Amino acid sequence: MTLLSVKDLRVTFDTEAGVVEAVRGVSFSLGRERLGIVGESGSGKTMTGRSVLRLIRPPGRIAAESMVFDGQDLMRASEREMRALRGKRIAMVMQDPKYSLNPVMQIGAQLMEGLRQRDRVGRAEAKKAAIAALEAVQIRDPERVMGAYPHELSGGMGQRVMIAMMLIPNPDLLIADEPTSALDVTVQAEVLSILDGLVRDRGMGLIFISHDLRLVARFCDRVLVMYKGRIVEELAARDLLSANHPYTRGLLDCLPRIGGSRGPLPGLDRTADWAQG
Amino acid sequence: MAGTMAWLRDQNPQSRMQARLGQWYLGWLRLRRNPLAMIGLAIIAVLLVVAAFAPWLAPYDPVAQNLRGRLLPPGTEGHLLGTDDFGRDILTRILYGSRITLYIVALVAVTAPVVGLVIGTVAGYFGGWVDEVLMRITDIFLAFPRLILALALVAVLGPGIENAVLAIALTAWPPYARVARAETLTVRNSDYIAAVRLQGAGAARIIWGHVVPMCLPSVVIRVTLDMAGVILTAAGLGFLGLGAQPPLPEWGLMISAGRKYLFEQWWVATMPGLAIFVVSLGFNLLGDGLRDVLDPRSAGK
Amino acid sequence: AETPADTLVIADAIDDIVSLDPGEAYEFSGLDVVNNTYDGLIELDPMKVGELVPGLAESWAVDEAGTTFTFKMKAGVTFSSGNPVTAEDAAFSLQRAVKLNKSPAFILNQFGWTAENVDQMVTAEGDTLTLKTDQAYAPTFLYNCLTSGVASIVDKATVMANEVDGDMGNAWLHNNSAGTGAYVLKSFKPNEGYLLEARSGYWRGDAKLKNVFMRHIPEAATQRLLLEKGDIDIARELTPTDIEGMAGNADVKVQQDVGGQVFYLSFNQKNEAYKNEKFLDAMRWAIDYQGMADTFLKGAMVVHQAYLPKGYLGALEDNPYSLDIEKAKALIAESGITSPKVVMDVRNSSDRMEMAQSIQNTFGQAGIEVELNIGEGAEQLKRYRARQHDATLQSWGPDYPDPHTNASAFSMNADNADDAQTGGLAWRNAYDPGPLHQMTADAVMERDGAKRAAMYAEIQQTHRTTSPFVLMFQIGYQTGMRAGVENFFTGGATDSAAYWAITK
Amino acid sequence: MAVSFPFGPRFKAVVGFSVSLVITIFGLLLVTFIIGRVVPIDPVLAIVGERATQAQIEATRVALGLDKPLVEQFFIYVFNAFQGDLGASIRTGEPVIEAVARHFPATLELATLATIIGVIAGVPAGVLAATRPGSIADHIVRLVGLMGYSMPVFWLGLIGLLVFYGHLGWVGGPGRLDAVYDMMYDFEVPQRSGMILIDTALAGRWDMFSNAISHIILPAGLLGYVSMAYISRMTRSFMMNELSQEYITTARVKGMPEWRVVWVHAMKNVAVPLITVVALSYAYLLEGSVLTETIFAWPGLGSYITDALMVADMPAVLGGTVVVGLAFVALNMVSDLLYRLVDPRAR
Amino acid sequence: MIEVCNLSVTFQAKGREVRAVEDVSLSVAKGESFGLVGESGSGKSTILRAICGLAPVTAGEISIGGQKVPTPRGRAFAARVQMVFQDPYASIHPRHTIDRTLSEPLALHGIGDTDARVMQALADVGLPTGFRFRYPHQLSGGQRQRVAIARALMLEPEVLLLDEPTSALDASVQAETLNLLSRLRETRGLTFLMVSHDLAVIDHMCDRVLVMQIGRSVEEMSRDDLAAARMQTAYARSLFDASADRMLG
Ligand SMILES: Nc1ncnc2c1ncn2[C@@H]1O[C@H](COP(=O)(O)OP(=O)(O)OP(=O)(O)O)[C@@H](O)[C@H]1O
Ligand SMILES: Nc1ncnc2c1ncn2[C@@H]1O[C@H](COP(=O)(O)OP(=O)(O)OP(=O)(O)O)[C@@H](O)[C@H]1O
Ligand SMILES: [Mg+2]
Ligand SMILES: [Mg+2]
Repeated sequence: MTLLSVKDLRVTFDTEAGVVEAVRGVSFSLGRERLGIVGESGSGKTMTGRSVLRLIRPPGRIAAESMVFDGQDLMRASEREMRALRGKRIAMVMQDPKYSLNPVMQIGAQLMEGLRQRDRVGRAEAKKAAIAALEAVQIRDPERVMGAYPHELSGGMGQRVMIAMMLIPNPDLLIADEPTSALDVTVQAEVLSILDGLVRDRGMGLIFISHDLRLVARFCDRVLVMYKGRIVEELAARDLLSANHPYTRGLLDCLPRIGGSRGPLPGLDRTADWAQG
Repeated sequence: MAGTMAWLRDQNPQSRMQARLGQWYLGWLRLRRNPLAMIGLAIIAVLLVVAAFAPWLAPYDPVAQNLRGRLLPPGTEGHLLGTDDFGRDILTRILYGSRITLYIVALVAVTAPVVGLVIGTVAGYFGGWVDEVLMRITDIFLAFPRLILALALVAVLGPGIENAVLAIALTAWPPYARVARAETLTVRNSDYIAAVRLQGAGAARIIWGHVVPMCLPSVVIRVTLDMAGVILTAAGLGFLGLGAQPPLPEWGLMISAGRKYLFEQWWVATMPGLAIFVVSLGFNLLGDGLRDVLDPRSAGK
Repeated sequence: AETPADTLVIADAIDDIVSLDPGEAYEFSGLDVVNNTYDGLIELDPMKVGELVPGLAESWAVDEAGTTFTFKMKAGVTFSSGNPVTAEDAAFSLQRAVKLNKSPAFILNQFGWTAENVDQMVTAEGDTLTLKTDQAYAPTFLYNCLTSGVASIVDKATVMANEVDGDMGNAWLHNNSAGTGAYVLKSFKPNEGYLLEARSGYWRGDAKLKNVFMRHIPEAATQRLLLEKGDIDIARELTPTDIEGMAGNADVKVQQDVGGQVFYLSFNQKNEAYKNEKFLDAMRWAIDYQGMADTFLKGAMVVHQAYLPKGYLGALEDNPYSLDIEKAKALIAESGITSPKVVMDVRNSSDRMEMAQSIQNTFGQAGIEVELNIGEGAEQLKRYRARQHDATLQSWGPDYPDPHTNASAFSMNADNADDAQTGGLAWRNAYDPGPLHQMTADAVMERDGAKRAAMYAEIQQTHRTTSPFVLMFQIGYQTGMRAGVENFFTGGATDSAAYWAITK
Repeated sequence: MAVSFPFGPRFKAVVGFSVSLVITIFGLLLVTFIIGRVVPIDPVLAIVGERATQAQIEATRVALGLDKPLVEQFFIYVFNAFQGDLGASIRTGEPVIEAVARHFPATLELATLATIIGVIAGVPAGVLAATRPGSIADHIVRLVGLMGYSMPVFWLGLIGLLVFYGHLGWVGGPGRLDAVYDMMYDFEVPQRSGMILIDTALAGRWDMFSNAISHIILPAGLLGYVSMAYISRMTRSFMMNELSQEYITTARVKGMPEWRVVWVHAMKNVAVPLITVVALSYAYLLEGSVLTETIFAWPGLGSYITDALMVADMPAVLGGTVVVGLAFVALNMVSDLLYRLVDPRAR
Repeated sequence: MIEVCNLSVTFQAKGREVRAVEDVSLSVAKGESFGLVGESGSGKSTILRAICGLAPVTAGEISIGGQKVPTPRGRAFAARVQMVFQDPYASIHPRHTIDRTLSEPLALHGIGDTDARVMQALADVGLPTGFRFRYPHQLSGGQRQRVAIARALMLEPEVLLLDEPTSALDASVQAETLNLLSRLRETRGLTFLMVSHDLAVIDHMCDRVLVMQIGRSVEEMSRDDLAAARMQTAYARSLFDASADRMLG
């Protein structure tokens, strides 16, 4: 069944240099599955993810024919209704943990905030939930981390805290924006298996944003490939590595590999037809 | 005209000059969108024009007295803004006074920020004991009530407008030094500074060529915002007999002379007060607008 | 808000107070307090201007030789402590003032009294006080000097009880009073104000109002507002503008008096040009005396062209000079001085700067260029005392109510050498008064009052036409007060303010 | 390997801080001393007056110790200063430290109230403007703020006095109290702090308290406006900066209501630089806004120093200046400590 | 060409001591390309910065071309060794035009013929000459990194220190940049000391690799050993395994 369906999503920015169209007519739908979004930097992945939460800051504007989450059209929902959904039912792991955590609040407070403020959960109980969440993302000394400030954490720890924070309320839909880019390869696998478990066992929907095509190919069920705000290709993840679209191909081929040839790496041909318009 | 614009907006300028002018033009475009800043700019432009053409604009001699026609209210035949206690035309004096105000503002604006920049960047760049010493000195100067420090300096140098300006400048630099230092601290460990150091550049060159340009916007913004304070401080010194000397039509001096007539002949002090207010507001509006244009944080990427 | 019915609230600038010890107080505001908390042997009666009346002495006499004066003390007068006033107290008070040797001590020292000999020169026996002088001065000279604050009688027992380190109670008297006056000092805070409380049993009859509360409010505009709102009863620092502005208000009234200060312009005769009589005369005709007095100085200054203020023995009443640019130009032409230039030192107070600007303007019309050198008072005084000025705009206040005070300053100069350092005004301007010096010295010894007055008149006539001094104004007091306030005396040119007769 | 030093880095910081504090105070004294000596106003002449003889002048010079070598004079000055003796005023003969002790509370009271007004009005105004950039509210806040910056304050004070006291009678006039209360204050209220509002409240004299309020409200409101102008504008720019940070989006992602996003998440970060701003504006008010004090006949330190300046009473000027400087340094210290308290990165 | 012997670097940060590099030795032959890998914070950048005199050397020796490096490094050093930084957004002065950035080293070393050299440098890194008077904010990340490389080459050094020159870049731009670096190395005979956390990148670019972990060197191996997964230590193997998907194809 569809959890989220997006039709003709557009995100525009009015800037000095004129109107920038960050997302131009993106449509997709998502069930209780793992949907990957890949594409080069600036292709509109983050903006697409944020649009679902309607959290694009001015001067950005969102327009869409419809954006239905669990039977509710998000485009027509009031700000109040959106707030009820955010965090609780739709959560998003932010891209850069260094800037996405409040620098003057203790990690514990930030973790428990949702429970305490929204769900009116008692302090002790909230703390227990927060520690459990930290343990779930492989943080070794959760008590200490609870009392720490963001600047005292490494990038990888920050990213895990971010994930824990978003998973605490058990959302129905999780948008994860490059959730593992700062993680050591070993921890990365752990985190992915947690996300995987949630989708499988709880039927959570997952939008997994990444520029790492190989990772997405391994981890996701379906993949959207974005270029300059459009979806150039939508395909099953297992087909990704054998994709035929020249853009997708280009993204794959330009990565060096261990033991590969040392000749020049193939680049993207941006003069081709698909790259225009 | 259109050609000039296109030339200015060219993404690939052909010369340093074009690049710089293009930058200025972009800034100007951004500034132009801010109506308040444009009002400020207009006020300052008017100030400049008035100062330049005071003798042609003013209907009377600014110092000639006429005790029979003293304290005439605004709107009296021939005296748009009335006359003061010596029967001098207030409009005329305000027009001439703009020259003095501009002179003071200009002199302070070219001295204090330079001193502050040098001290602040040097302290910030070198750190350690250099920083410690320079910042202690800055603190000491900062801790002094401005007027008293200015008095002492004028007392040493002798009264007069240039010395008053110098005194203001010398008391005005510590905040600039602080701003510049703070900015330097954020810059000095950046990779682009490391890169020039790696190319063998010396401290002086790094500070002047690479650190100062980064501090300049914050300092420029502060300077425009401080001008109102400079005008008022100059007026205060004039009042103490240490700034402009009578019968010069300096606005602050005019206010202090007109103070005792405020309740009956309100215009004597109010008109120069309004002049100060308007000009200060002009500088403030412009400074506020410049902040949006120049501040690297708000300018964005 | 209304002031309390039994309290008089006054606003004034009292930042000049250095001390409230009568042996030390020397400034206008301080002497006002002394006048209301102490009395002297001889008093000036606020009701009868210029007349000497008995104070704590009932009667007095001088011997043939003119060097021994005897005073018989009034009986039954008490200090605020309750102690009776005796000749012993009187002798102690004068001896104390001489021995303290504070600023006003010179008034007494003029009679040959020094810290060493004053115990012999001033003696008490029973109810009689005997004063000896070193020369036969005009008796009026001594009597006038005895009316000044420094000759106030203090309560010996109380003062000595509060002595610290041999200061004869000086420190204690900064904040307390020990006199016979209508009021006692309850509190004093420099630059903020003081509170006087009436005592019972004042020998002139108890004060009408229980308290006098003085608030230091330097800003004239503020004083005016307070007065009009009824928050104060008397405002003493009003400007002509404020007076004009209050004209329509029936709740307030203005009392006009003259004070003792005179304002003058003087030229340093070390500059040869200022020895040129024609040039000096030209400048006298190039000042708009009346114009200033009628406009921005209205009520604050009265035109007065001789150095003895009105109210003094021998004061001149006429004002021969007025603005006459043509005459001034002609005189300059005659003088042979070409493109004359004057550098005028002016203090940074607003009335003086206004005067200076007016003079600058009219001098300019007459062809004399004026450069103003505006500065802080003490700094300018230093230049003046060192004879470094070119010209200066100054004021002079008499030290005691006798003509000699001004005459000695303006028309005596025993030694015109740079290192003589006599400090007199004539010396400061390098002015050699010639025969006027001796005439002034003689006048102070003249025992006939009427003759003495005539001598001063003659001296001043010559002085104002030949000296490098241009006397311009005598200060005026304009006191604003609530309509109900009666009997406030500012003290005029010779005395200090009196509060005890005031009703409201 | 961690070095186990009993006091640790915090102790080192405290020592460094104290050393720099002492240096600053010493520098302050040095500069005031130098000013006192280079000003060509002779304190002796100012004391003895116009009529003094040369002998009296010399005697006074010796009495003041001005005949000693400069270095010796300086050390005497410092020595005395550290014992709380800043010399005696030339005008009044009163020890400067006593005069300052009387005048400072008045300034402190005014400056504190003004700062409170400035913060209470300025912070919400700045936040309002920052959360709706470009709106009418934003423009009004900016303009009102800029006007406060550009206004000749004493002029506004005179007008305010004329209107609110003169014409409308809504507030008390110049001075800290009506004359009636002013007389009583010295005798009937124990002066614990020298600040009338506090002393009368402690003594339960509410009649006097409300009278004091009616007097202080206008000057404090005026200075509060100026301080509000500064604070609102800085708050606005800090807040806008914070609101554009990613962690704000994170808070919104969590579904936090807007008030919480602004007043808790952003405000905690805004508070960090704002502390310095408030301290600075407080310090400038403590320096005494001389003209306001003069107009409102407020017996504060600012007008004390300026009055002294006018008559070249250098010991009073310099003594007052040292105290103001110390207040400034102390405030800096407090704001520094607060800064460390609210910003975990600075600890 | 580059000799680093028993290098240790210790930072004093807020009273704490951070031992960023401990007892690391390496040597790079002339014309060789040497790689440094390891997880974040393992001290890779610090080694490069220490060579350039931008980090405090507490022990050990550094020599270039057989000579011990002087402190401060001075102009002669600058002419031999240059560095390209990790973040192209932070390593170019935001208020200088590209022209100024590129001509600065020439001015510093008193080299004339500025115009021609700047144009040539732009051409060498494949930037259109029209970009000469642009400001950095008018360039993309990849273009900036090219400018940074051009700047490093202005003085025609023999050694280039590369601190993760592509980690801030997109995959496709990374490819372009790596190609550019390879080409330049070939044509100019440069010696590279390159840092990356991406084994694949290192493998693509370098002849030999040093694996680092928390400030210490763990294992040095040749490219062939790496490709053949012949590593001795567990840490190096875990790194390799985690990067295994790089080999998928
Ligand atoms: N405030 C803004 N003003 C103008 N353009 C913007 C703004 N924010 C984003 N954009 C544009 O929107 C486009 C899409 O950005 P987005 O952050 O979604 O990219 P992304 O695919 O997430 O890239 P990355 O992999 O670097 O995170 C970019 O081209 C960017 O230039
Ligand atoms: N200036 C400094 N002051 C204090 N510690 C520092 C400083 N620079 C680096 N460090 C510390 O030194 C250690 C090594 O840092 P370095 O930057 O060399 O790591 P890296 O291997 O380059 O990591 P990355 O892959 O994240 O760039 C880190 O723990 C870091 O926190
Ligand atoms: Mg993104
Ligand atoms: Mg690194």
